[in-house]
Amino acid sequence: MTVLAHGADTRAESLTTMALLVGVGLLAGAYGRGVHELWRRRGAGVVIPGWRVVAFGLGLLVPLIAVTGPVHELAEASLTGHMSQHMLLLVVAGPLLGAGAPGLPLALAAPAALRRCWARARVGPTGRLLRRAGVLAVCCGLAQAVSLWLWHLPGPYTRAERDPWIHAVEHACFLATAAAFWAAILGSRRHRLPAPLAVLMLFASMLPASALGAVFTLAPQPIYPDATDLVDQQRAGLLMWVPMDVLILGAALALFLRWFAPSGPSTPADPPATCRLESQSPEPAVLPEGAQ
Amino acid sequence: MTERIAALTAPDALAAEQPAGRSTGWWGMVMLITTEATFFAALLGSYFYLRFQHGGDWPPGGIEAPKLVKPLIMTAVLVPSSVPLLWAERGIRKGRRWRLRVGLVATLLMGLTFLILQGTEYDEKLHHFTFTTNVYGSLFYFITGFHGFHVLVGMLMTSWLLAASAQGSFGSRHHEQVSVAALYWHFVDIVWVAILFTIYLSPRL
Amino acid sequence: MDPVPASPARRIFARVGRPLRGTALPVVLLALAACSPHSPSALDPGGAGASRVAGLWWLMFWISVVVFVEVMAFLTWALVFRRRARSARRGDPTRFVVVAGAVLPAFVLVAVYGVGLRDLAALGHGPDKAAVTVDAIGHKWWWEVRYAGSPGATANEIHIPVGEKVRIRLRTADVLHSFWVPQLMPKTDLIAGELRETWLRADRRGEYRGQCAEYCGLQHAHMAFLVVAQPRADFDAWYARLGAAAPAPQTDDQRRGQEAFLQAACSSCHTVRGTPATGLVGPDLSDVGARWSLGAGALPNDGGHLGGWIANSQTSKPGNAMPPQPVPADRLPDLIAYLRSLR
Amino acid sequence: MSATAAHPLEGAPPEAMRQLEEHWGEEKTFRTFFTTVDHKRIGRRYLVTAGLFFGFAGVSAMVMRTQLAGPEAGIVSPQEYNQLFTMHGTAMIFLFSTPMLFGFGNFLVPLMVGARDMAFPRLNAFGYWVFLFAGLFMWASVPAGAAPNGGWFAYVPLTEEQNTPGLHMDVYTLGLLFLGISTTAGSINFIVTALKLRAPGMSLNRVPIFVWAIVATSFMVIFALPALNLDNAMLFLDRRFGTHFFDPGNGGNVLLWQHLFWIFGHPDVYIIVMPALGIVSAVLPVFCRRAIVGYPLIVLAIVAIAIISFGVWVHHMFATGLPQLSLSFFSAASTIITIPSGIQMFAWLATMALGRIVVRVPFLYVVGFIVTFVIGGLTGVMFAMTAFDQQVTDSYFIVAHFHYVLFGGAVFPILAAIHHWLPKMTGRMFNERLGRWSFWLILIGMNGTFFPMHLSGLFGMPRRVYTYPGGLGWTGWNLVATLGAYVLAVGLLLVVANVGWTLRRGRPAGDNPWGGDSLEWATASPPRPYNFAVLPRVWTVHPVWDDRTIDSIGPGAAADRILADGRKTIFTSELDGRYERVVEMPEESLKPLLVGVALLVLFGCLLFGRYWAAVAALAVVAGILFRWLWPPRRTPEEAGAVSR
Ligand code: HEA
Ligand code: HEA
Ligand code: CUA
Ligand SMILES: [Cu+2]
Repeated sequence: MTVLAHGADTRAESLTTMALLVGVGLLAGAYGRGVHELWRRRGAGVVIPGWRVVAFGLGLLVPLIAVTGPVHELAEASLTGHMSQHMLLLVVAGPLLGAGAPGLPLALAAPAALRRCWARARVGPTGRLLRRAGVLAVCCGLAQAVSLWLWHLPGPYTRAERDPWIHAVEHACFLATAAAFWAAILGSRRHRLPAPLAVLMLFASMLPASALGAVFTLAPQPIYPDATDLVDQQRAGLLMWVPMDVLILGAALALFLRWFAPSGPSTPADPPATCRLESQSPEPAVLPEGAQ
Repeated sequence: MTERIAALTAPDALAAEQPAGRSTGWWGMVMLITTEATFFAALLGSYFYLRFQHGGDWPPGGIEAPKLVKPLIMTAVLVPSSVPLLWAERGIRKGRRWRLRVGLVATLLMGLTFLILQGTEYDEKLHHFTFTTNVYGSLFYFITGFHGFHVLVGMLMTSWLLAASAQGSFGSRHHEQVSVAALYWHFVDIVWVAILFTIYLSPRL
Repeated sequence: MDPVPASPARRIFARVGRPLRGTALPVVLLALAACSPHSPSALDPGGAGASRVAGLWWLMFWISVVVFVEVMAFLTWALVFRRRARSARRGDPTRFVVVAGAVLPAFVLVAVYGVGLRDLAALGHGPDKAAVTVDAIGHKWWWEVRYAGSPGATANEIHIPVGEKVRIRLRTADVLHSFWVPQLMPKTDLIAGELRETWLRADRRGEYRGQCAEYCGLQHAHMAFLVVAQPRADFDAWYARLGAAAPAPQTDDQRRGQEAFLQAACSSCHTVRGTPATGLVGPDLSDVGARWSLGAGALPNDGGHLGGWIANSQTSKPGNAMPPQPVPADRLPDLIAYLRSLR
Repeated sequence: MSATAAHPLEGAPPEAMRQLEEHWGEEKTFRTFFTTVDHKRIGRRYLVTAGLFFGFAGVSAMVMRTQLAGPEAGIVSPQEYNQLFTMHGTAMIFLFSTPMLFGFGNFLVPLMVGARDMAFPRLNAFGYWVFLFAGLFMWASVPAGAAPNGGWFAYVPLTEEQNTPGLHMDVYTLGLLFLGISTTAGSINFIVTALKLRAPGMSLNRVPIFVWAIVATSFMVIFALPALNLDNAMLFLDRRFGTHFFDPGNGGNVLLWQHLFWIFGHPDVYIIVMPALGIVSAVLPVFCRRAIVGYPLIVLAIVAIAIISFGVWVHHMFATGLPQLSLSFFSAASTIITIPSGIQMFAWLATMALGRIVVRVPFLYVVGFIVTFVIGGLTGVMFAMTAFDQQVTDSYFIVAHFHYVLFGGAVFPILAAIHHWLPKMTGRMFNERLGRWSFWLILIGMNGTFFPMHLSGLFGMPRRVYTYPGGLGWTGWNLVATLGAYVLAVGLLLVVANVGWTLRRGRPAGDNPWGGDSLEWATASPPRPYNFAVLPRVWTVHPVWDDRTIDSIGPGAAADRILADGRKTIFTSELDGRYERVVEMPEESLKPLLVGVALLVLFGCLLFGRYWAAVAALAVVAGILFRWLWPPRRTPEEAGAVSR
């Protein structure tokens, strides 16, 4: 879409790619170290089960796919491509990273000084408030909504288009807020919302995202100055709208069912032939002939 | 059989002296806030909808984008006003009534300052455009005015707490109404941030 | 009076339910519809858009019949055999519920959705380059009709050549309206402040009744119009007349009528091309004598009703914008004669 | 096992019973009529008031049908007709369906979850008064000739000042804003009641489906109603103060109204139907004499509908010319929403197929519901296909659809509920024969009224026309519909007559005439003011079919579930229903009524443009609320103060 920007500084671009690689590498290393530490102390797969590790690993791969290769090309070419990039980060990488329950391992891997700070912050009054699953989830949800809206306003969006560094910050924002939000939904049991609340939270977080999608899809003019293709914009809007909704609906229902079904309805062993509390004369006084 | 009956009719409350769990008041307020938040979300959503449906210059009709200094000052007044309230609430949990009163007064004063600043802001703006000028004017005054009304309601609640605390109703055992009213105030604060973003920052973005 | 050949016979039995011809139900339905040969029935399509939708309808209709019968069969079975059964059965047949209530419907729905999408795309496929472009402008409560490239205007009547996709541009002068010709094309709303587009293609000649389908106030009931599909040659002739001046009065009473028209308040609201009457409030009257109705479907267009309409249109279409006209009783016949001559 | 083993009222010792009676009982005096906070009285009032509004709206419909019986009829003028159908739709949706179902919720939810009242009894009373006043506020406009006339969804710009001058649409906007207060208050109350006041042991997966439905509905209200309120507030400002939200000439946008309206409006139709489906799930197992099939699936379906219904609103705007791409999305979403309905439908069918069916009037209405709702649902799915919808939207085909789902989906279950719970509410049994007559008349009349509308719609008849020309193939069908409507009206009047008969002549019904499964059947008919002498303990979804629960309210229950020393009930934990603590419930009070009256004055002043008086009324509201919530004076020790 913007030929101008990306032709100009391929250098900046390769630098951001390197930054990304370094970031992903650092995260992977830290997470791995934390998990290793945990498994060593508490037994493999105990605190952080294997599937969470896998999820986190996959989650780290996604941004690599999203900002390089064909997806990148697509993103350069059209708004739709660009939105698919965002969606990869928000609805694929986010839940995967969140499911990795990265809080504990990353904290463990941090340098001692940082860890001390962290521990102090955790027990302080604000820390305790923020650590409540509900508060945490609301904050992360808000942060995700705000970053979603902020980066899609014409100003920040075009600036990100022009400057690879800003673009990188944008992506980092999406990734971080989405991961944090999903960690509150799918993360470790201690920091996770109870399922019914998670369903509500998911629903509430769906609204601003859908609204943004709606604005894109329904706008009669191009929203960004240098994009002119209306159909492209509509497709982009729908891309923002549909996958998010579908993912959230699926996640909400799955969470709910998982929470609800196993404990199951405890039906009485025998549906009683007559109920003990039944009145003496269940037959109505008058019954039409042959009504039975 | 008698054993079974005894088991089924036995007490449930096992010396649960301390009130456990959330109160109905808390849940009621959370639900009220949820629905109000949805209202604001719909309102701000309508703002963006109208903006992008309108296309072209925004704000339209030669109205200049709002200046930032005053709203930032207002933010600096309103958002921190939650802090004395938190402090007051924490105080009354420990039974410190003076902290409650001082905190409430501080919050009230900050809220009042906010409203006064908003008044002066209107005073300036009304020279340039009113709510009948065009849709931007309508949106601007409706959104900020509606929020201002919420601040007013929040202040009424705070004054109510203050009055009730003067009568001596609150202490470490009875402070539910304080926490519930405080929730509302925090909500009004957070909404302001969203409005700041929408009305004041987004036209520049 | 009719600019087109006599109203076409509706080949009801032949046309409708084509995908499932030979089955009894559509025939019955249509026989019922056929109470009136003039029914603007969506099941009796006369053009491309509507016949697609009619096909979709019959598909969904039969699926619905199957689903309904299935549910009823279940219900009846239970009511017959489980009533006064000795005891209730145990078990929680969750799998049955999921399969019958979710999985099977999902298959059906996906299929129908596919067909529906195809039809939606077809409806959206307007003319790439239309030979005829019509502007239909909704007013409370009548349709102003203009043709791109022609200075003329008419009201409540749209002439189109048979077999061609005609582009229709829709605007409203006041509130929302909706453009609907059941036999030709589904609806498109007229949105205040915006421009909408649709198209029409009639595959057989004839008159197709259309009506405003969005509630637009007091006289929403009387906001009908007629689409007249005619062979290209007839259309061209009609089109040529549209651009020309209205016919000059021929007889004395017509001449007196014109005078009265121009002197009275009429001309401040109505236009008659080629005369000093250029009002824009009401419909252009240059061809009023040839139109199918008065007041957008409120009254048949004949001398008697025209007189009544002029004297006080508020009795037959209360609330319309035309105030009662104090035309002296002796001038009224002249006025009628003049207006009837405009065709 | 003797049938009289544990009469529900015998669980508490006589002394405790006397105390309960003293703390909860209220004499039926003139004063307590206005001050009561008893959820059962309030619930009954909701039902009667909503029934009254149903009658008004029904009579409007009968006038409309009479006008439409033949072409070019002149029974009513266009002005009158337009007011009639607007008030008919508005009242049926806002003043009848939801309040009626909320009435059942009010009566039943505390009983079903085993509590002594709603979580906020005074708020409950307040909600009723506001509903009553808002309803009267709107209906009063009819004799005044100033009734709303813009259709129940009041599209702009028709409803703007320049196109509809006069009070008509101000009555609409203000009336709905006023009513919204009641609906929101009621919803919050339901949610909190269901979260905190459930009987010990009633974890969320043992909550009756009806309660689930009411709670999901309430959540939908919480999230959907603000959109309508915002819409109405903006329209009011546009009309009265010259703002430009919907004025395209000044940057506004007319479609904004539609988006906001339907973001509310679509969830609203499920707000109406969901408690009704809950009623079906409550009635059906009783008459099939077995547990409902697929309880978790049904609850899941309820949650799914609640979520999806927020994503389909544009299907009401398919003809507005929005981008095709977005239409196909909404088309898909509207298609998907049928699946949860299908799950529920087949769960009911399976329950019937495995049950031992006992046919009584409530069950008949459930059968009527299934027949009609499936038809309505199937036409709904047809609209989900955009191309077809564009053809039939705003035609009588739509009118047919929504009456099938509204009458079939909501009114039939409401009728089932009336018959099912009338014995509980009044302690008397209705007349079965009369009930069957009314059922058949209603079933036939309903289909006779609304089935022909499918045809007239397909044959091109638009809705909201006060008359139509003959000779278009519509006349016969309209006549049939009108005749059907008369049959229907007779059937409904028989229901009213049956209720009257029950009240005066009905045979005593006993506590559990149907052998029902949920907790409301484990107490007296009609229930005592405190509902349960012993608050029950719950182990299953069908507690009354469970011996343990019956024993838990039998003789010898521990005092912590009797709580006779005051107006008290129990809080349990939100998710798993563990006993938390005992709480005091508020006494009756006049303040809810006073706030209601002050609000009525407020909205009246707004309507007539007396804005300063409105501000004064608002101050009065605030003042009363100030007193209402005023905490009791406590000594520092009581309050737990450690410093000044
Ligand atoms: C109680 C109210 C209620 C209910 C439950 C529904 C249910 C549904 N409605 Fe309806 N609807 C209304 C009330 C309701 N509606 C109203 C009031 C309007 C008009 C407002 C106005 O304009 O004034 C309207 C209008 C309306 C429209 C807009 C029409 C228009 O204006 O152009 C659409 C379009 O998609 C629609 C769709 C649906 C669908 C898909 C369902 C589905 O939920 C139905 C699902 C149920 C079933 C399908 C039956 C049971 C299922 C099975 C037996 C399984 C097997 C089924 C299949 C394989 C298909 N409805
Ligand atoms: C729950 C909703 C509901 C219900 C039950 C009904 C019931 C009926 N409806 Fe209505 N209808 C709507 C919701 C509903 N409707 C809506 C939303 C619209 C759209 C409005 C719009 O376009 O804006 C509409 C529109 C509508 C139209 C289209 C008008 C038009 O477009 O021009 C018609 C036309 O025939 C109609 C007819 C009827 C009839 C004959 C009944 C009958 O079933 C009514 C039968 C009832 C009675 C005859 C009353 C009986 C009396 C009693 C029971 C006494 C009770 C008294 C006490 C308890 C004291 N309705
Ligand atoms: Cu124009 Cu209805
Ligand atoms: Cu809908």
